[in-house]
Amino acid sequence: MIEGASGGASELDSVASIAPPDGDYIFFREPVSPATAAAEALLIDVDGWEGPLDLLLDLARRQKVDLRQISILDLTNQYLGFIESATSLKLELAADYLVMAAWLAYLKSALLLPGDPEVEPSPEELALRLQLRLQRLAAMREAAARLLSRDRLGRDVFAHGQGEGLRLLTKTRHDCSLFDLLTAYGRVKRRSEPVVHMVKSRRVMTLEDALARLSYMLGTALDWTDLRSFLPEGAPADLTRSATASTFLALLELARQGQVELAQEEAFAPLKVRRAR
Amino acid sequence: MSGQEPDPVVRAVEAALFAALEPQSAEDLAAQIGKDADIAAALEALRADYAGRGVELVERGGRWHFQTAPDLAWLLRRETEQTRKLSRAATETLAIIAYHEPVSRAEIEAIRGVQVSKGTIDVLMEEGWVTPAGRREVPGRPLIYATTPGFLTHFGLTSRRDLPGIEDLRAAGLLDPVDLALEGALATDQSGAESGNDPDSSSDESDSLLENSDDQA
Amino acid sequence: MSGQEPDPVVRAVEAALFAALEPQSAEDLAAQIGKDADIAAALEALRADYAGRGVELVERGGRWHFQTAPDLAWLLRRETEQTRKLSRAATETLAIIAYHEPVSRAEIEAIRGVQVSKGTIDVLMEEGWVTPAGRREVPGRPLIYATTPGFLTHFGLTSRRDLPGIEDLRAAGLLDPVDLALEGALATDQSGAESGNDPDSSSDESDSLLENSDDQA
Repeated sequence: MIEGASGGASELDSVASIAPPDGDYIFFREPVSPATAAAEALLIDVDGWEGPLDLLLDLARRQKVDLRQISILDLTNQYLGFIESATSLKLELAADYLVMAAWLAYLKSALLLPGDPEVEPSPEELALRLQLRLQRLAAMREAAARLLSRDRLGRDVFAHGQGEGLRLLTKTRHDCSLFDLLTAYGRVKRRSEPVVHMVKSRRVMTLEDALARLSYMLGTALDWTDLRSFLPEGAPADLTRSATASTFLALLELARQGQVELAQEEAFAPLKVRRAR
Repeated sequence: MSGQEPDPVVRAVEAALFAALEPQSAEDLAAQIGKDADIAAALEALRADYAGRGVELVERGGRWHFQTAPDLAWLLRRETEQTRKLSRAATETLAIIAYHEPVSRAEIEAIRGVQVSKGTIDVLMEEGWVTPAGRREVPGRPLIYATTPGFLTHFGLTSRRDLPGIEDLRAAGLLDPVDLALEGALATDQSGAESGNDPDSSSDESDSLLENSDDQA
Repeated sequence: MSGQEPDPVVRAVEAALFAALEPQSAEDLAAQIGKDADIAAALEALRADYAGRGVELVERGGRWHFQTAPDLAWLLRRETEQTRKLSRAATETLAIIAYHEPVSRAEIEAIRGVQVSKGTIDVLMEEGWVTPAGRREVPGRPLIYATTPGFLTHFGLTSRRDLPGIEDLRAAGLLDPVDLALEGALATDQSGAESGNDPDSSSDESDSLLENSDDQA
């Protein structure tokens, strides 16, 4: 591990002194001066990386090969070497760097040991996944650089400085027909007109009529008789309602006078009546 | 623009004037573009180039700037018209003003039975159908409103007397309460009873509305 | 400019675009100038007219504006009005949104390998380059982001197809998610995968990974 670390460091040393490729300047760390010890320089610049993937990509770039041809084992060695030297300098590393280190150490051992076909996913697949992620990050980095170097409005090209501005004023015309107007007036009148309620005269049976009628009819009803059989037969509905109310009141009056007896088996059951004995 | 390759100084002056936040003097331009450049010649060339186009290069007190050709000023403040149906509140308000004018807002509200917003009357005034017609000499001296000749023109009326009277409205079914219509159809004696009770039937045509509504109120 | 009398619609479009504070679409111009005008033809005529001059007419995402010629940037660059320097996180996030749009924050984070702070996307929205574009219909319904017409205007892109290298990236599968690319790579390398698993070749240039990736390439 120590050897791997120093090997990685020496390679870093040689690469760190070269200038970054054109256009990538703002994305990658400033080149480290050759006089500075590489490992130390890396540690000093640890804030310059945005997480382990970023550091891995930077290390991968130092292999100076196409990312598709990167040696994941070499990359793993470099990364572990960096972590090792950071630890030896007693620098605190963020947890995600250590997690990546543990994962890479596992990947490295898996790649070096004879493959177990039962293990899923295979180490090759894990390595390939890492490689694909690095490629994607690198592609977006490069795209960002190319995007930012375009002729940008307000920096390289300029819009009219004294535009007067366009004003599109929309004027609303309202439409209303005579019919709309009259309908509206009709609506208002309907709303404001006092409403007259007309109550039509209805045929009723007065309490007096009911008393007279009941007194007469009770003479024939010696046994329990349903109240309804005292109502006039074939009368219209409104007269029947009135007659029912009047007859009921008349019965109560007669019961009060002790002339009749009332019985009802349960609530809403037919009201029965018979002459008092 | 012209087919030939534009002069570099002309291009530079054109771009500088275009991007500038305020009009530039020849000295400003020389400081920006170069002391040796023939700024005056470039300005003249540009002025000639742009003459007659939608944009012109103009000099005001020794300072130069591009501006829209004066005859196209209408473009910068363009009005378009859109037609919208008059709202129910506005239509009712207009109808009340037409039948009862002159009326104050409080009176309109009393008739409508609903509040009338200032905006509603504003819309009617904007359309030129309604106008303030003095103040009512009562406490608070409220503004009163009346219809305009424009109102008559829009609705094809010769005078306010052309407005149908309340009997016409009733005959047209416009006064039939919608929710009672069914009941009216079922009760055969309904119409007879009503006509007998109708206090309006005896009053005269066009002004009857006003008087009747006053009576009822 | 040419000697002959300019076309009225061309003049109007020229004036409207000069005066406008924002890039205008053909529809905007038609609303301003008139529905019947041949705006498209006028725009093309103007583009040709101004080609090579100090000011050019450009189209960005269907909206048109005049701007200074790019080669005159040295002349016009203003020290006082520096465009805000974007952080690396913001720059990369913008690129990812532009090349992958629409994308959720989680998808951006998957590519960058680090968390994307709320502030990073806020900066891009504040510049008017990025806007929320609905939600992804997956569990959690994350917000997704896309670029705006203002993005195209600022970076001088006629459309998103103009994004530098986007066709190459798409062809290389670099805009596909890792899982999808992995599936494809494993499918094609099914046979060679076993033989590549040689521990001795690991330090070698031609290790297993290398061979696999060569096969894909």
